[in-house]
Amino acid sequence: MYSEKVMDHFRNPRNVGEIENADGIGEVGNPKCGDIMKVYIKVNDDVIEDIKFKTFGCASAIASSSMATEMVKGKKVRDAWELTNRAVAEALDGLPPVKMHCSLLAEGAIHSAINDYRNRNGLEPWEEDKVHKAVMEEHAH
Amino acid sequence: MYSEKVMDHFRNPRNVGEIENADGIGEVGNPKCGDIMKVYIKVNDDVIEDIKFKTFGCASAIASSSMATEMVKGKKVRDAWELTNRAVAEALDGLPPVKMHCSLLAEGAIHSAINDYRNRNGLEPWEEDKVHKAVMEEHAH
Amino acid sequence: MKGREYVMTRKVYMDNAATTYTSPEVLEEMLPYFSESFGNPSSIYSFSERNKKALSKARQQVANALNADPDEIFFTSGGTESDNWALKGIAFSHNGKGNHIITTRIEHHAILHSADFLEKNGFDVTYIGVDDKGRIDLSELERSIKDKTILVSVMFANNEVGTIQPIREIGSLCRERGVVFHTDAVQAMGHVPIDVREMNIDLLSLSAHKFHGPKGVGALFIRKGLRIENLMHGGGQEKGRRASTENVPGIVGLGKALEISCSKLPEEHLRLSSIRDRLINGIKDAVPHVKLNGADGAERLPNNINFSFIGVEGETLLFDLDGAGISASTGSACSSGSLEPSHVLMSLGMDHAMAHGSLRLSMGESTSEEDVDYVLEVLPEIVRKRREMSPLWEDYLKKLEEVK
Amino acid sequence: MKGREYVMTRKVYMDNAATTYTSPEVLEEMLPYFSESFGNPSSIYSFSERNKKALSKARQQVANALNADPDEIFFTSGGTESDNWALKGIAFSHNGKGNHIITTRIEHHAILHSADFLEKNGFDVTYIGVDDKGRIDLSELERSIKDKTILVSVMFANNEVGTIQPIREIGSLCRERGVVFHTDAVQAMGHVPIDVREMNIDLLSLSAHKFHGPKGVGALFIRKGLRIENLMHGGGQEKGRRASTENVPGIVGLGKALEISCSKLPEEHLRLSSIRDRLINGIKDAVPHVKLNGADGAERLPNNINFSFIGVEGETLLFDLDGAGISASTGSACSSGSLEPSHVLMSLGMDHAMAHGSLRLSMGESTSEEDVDYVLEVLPEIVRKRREMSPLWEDYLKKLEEVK
Ligand SMILES: Cc1ncc(COP(=O)(O)O)c(C=O)c1O
Ligand SMILES: Cc1ncc(COP(=O)(O)O)c(C=O)c1O
Repeated sequence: MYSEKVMDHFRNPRNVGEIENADGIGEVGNPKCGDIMKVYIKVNDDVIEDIKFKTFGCASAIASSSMATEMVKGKKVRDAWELTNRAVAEALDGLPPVKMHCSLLAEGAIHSAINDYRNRNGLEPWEEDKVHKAVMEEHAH
Repeated sequence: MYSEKVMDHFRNPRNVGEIENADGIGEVGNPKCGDIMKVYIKVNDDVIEDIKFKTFGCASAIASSSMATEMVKGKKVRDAWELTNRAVAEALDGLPPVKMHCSLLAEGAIHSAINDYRNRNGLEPWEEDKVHKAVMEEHAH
Repeated sequence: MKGREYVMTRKVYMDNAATTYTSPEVLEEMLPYFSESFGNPSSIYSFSERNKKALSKARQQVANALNADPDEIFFTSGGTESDNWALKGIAFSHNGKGNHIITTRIEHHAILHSADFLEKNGFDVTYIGVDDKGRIDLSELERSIKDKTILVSVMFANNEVGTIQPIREIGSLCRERGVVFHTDAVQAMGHVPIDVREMNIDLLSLSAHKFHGPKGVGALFIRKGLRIENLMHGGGQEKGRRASTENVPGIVGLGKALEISCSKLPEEHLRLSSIRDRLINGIKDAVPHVKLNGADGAERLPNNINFSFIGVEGETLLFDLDGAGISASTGSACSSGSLEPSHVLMSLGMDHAMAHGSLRLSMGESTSEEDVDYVLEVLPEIVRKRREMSPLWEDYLKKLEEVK
Repeated sequence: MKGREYVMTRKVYMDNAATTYTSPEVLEEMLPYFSESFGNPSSIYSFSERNKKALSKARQQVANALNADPDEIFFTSGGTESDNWALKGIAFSHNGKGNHIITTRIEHHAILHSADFLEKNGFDVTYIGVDDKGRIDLSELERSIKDKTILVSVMFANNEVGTIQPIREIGSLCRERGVVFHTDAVQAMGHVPIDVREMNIDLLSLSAHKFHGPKGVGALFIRKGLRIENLMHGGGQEKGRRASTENVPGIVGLGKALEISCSKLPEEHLRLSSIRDRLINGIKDAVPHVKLNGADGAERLPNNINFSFIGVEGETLLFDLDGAGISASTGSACSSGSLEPSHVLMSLGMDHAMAHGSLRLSMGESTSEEDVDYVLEVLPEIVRKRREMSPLWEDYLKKLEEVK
């Protein structure tokens, strides 16, 4: 059902936890669809210096959170924003079609944390593209 | 499916054949229902001295013909008339429900031969009872 | 009667069209899935991994046999379920478009009685007739297609007389007219080459126990994109189209058996056709006044023989043959014990007496030349003896005399 | 995560409600009917004699288990087919009397999706609710029966939470009101005593693979004299009520497995109930903030456990348990992989998060005390670790703090 990579990130998730005094916090999903993702970021010099997450959800939701946080850690904020769910799924060697929304959730949680950070710093939040928006509305917290 | 007795009378049918110059000949059934029975009798002193049959039909039709002819051979004509299909079926240790009509056919063929004999001798033919009549009409030749 | 002297001297199974043994090789393949790898293939734990793979493999094996895609193969409980699903599934999903269904008079009861059910529930069914060899008339089929026609169902090969229909032609006709085409290939599968793409087949039924797979498992091929209502409603198995916990050993057996049959098909087709023709000619030579029912040569299943013996009733023959160790059948097995003569033989234009006097001998991979010799040794004598005591035969001979 | 350290140390199968292994004793009984005694039981030749006897014996075994008559037992391809047959068969044969059917919200999808199909085709369905333990309200059922009601279908025991319904009471109510009563006993059969006479059951579904018989075979009990339309139309098998060549090995296996289960029932009921309660109490003791779903004691199947673990999602638990060699399930197996939480748990009044966090452990004849020990060793740690990374758990703890 799942790739080795998914199972690895599910069994040994990277970046689990919270960041005290985070610069941005994002949370997406809701209990109804069975997935909730919370992401904390520490930003320094426009770079995501640290990132942590907590996730309630299925194996692919946890693996996607783990992989997505790994992929944006150390990246510039804008580059982190550009991370697509497709890239996350690919890095995990694929996800079953019914589980693709998990990777979108991970993308969404990171976006949400980034916009929280931008808000706190008096910056205009960035806009989600349409596809993403539609899915996120469905999973609105 | 069939009793040993049925299979014995089917495999080794008694009284098969024709009687030349028979005193009575009866035939019942039709090809549509898949059973035809023809009975020849030789009557002497109001006794059925000899009886032969030919049957086209399933195993139980052949066994019923064989058993019924055995049972009336040597009997008075009136006693032969009284032979019921039930008695034939019982003598065969039973017949499957869907095959009960075969024993009725045997009874009918004998009746038909007896009435032919009575006709030839200027006697009033005997009347069939109602049940028998109904079945025979269905299988009318 | 002399029938008895043959008792138990030899066992010859000539009823492969009714059912076949599960070949030991196939059973071997099935065994691990009963008590060891028994997990529910819909589960996510690793214990079910092997079962999931086994299902995929079987699906691929069936797809290969039909030139289909594995996604187009759905496992069922047998030919009957596949037939019921095809008819009712199309009826209840296409009733927006129309309510007219076309089939033939010589279909298996799984089709005919499903059609009866649909007729009782608002559908209209046209039954195409056949000629004296059992072949449908393509132009009658063509004329029968109306705007409201949603389905044409014509069997690939007949189970009683073995006649093979012009499936490719029917397929193109249906494609042209935009009508869904189903074929009941229960008898044909494993005996003649089938290609659902080339033949434009939309739905195809098959049953494992007809080609040395286990009983109680079959499949329905459903062309990709075709809308069809479920027959078995329930869980999400078979991509949500056929509910019920998968019969893993059965499905594994079906796949394996079909793979083996198809690999042997060309040589078995030759071998069986030649055995068949030897037996046909042998019977014709040894028994006067017989009629071969069905078509000849390539238009006939290589393993089917069906004769009518004037003056002799079918069940009688079966019992006498059984006494001699030969298993055969008359008409379709399921109608044995009924008073009705075979609807197939009647549709071929046969009279009642002849229809009641039919015998089907169906061969298979285990049928040998010696089996044929044995049937030829036993059968003529049985027919002779039974004719001797038949009033119909007597009448027939008299009529022959009169003609002379 | 530490889950990995348990990998392969032990294999514990706790998904007997999904499917069970075919017991070797049962398989042994089936084997002769694949390749040796393979004849069509509807044939008249002596070669099929043994098969006919085998079918009769199996029918008698099932009849014995239910206190029914062998004439009232009809073999099918599984629980799903039996359920589909009961619902659709009564619907399409009693539509002269009425079009109203009553069932419950917590039925298996085989019932619910058959009911959907009937709703699309002119029938009216009422779904009775259940309380927080999964028990239906008899007075709600009583109030729902109308003049047009033709069928009440209430499952004997639920597949997810194990709640046993008051079948005897439902039976008398239906009898009083002249409504046909069907029960899906797929989960109950072999685990609790069933008597169709005493309980006034008109139709009952069962499936062999739930009590150590083979997959792909089941049965429907149909009370003598009850009119019901066929689901599988075709040949004359099963006294003309269920067409298709009989799955002889499967049916033999079903009969044998049921006979064995019933003979062991009293002692296994005691043994499993005690194991179940030890495991339930063990989990409650070792894991804080859990909720047992379903009823207690005699109102619960002896082999079913269903817990919700606040803050932990079900699939996560399954994978972690799988990593430790334990096979379990969450909700019904067929809905795994879907986004929908179990309709059963939602009907019990549970919120979404809790419904998503359920775990079913279902035991069977092979479950030992050591298996329970092992689960108790592994599960609490898994829950602890997953809660540590759950935002829902974090919220839950915060709310607990606030309350204090
Ligand atoms: C209550 C209930 N009904 C019906 C079924 C369907 O049985 P099967 O999968 O054998 O068709 C199941 C099991 O899956 C069940 O638990
Ligand atoms: C042409 C045809 N269709 C359908 C069937 C039904 O198959 P099954 O008995 O496996 O359900 C059969 C065989 O009995 C058949 O010969």
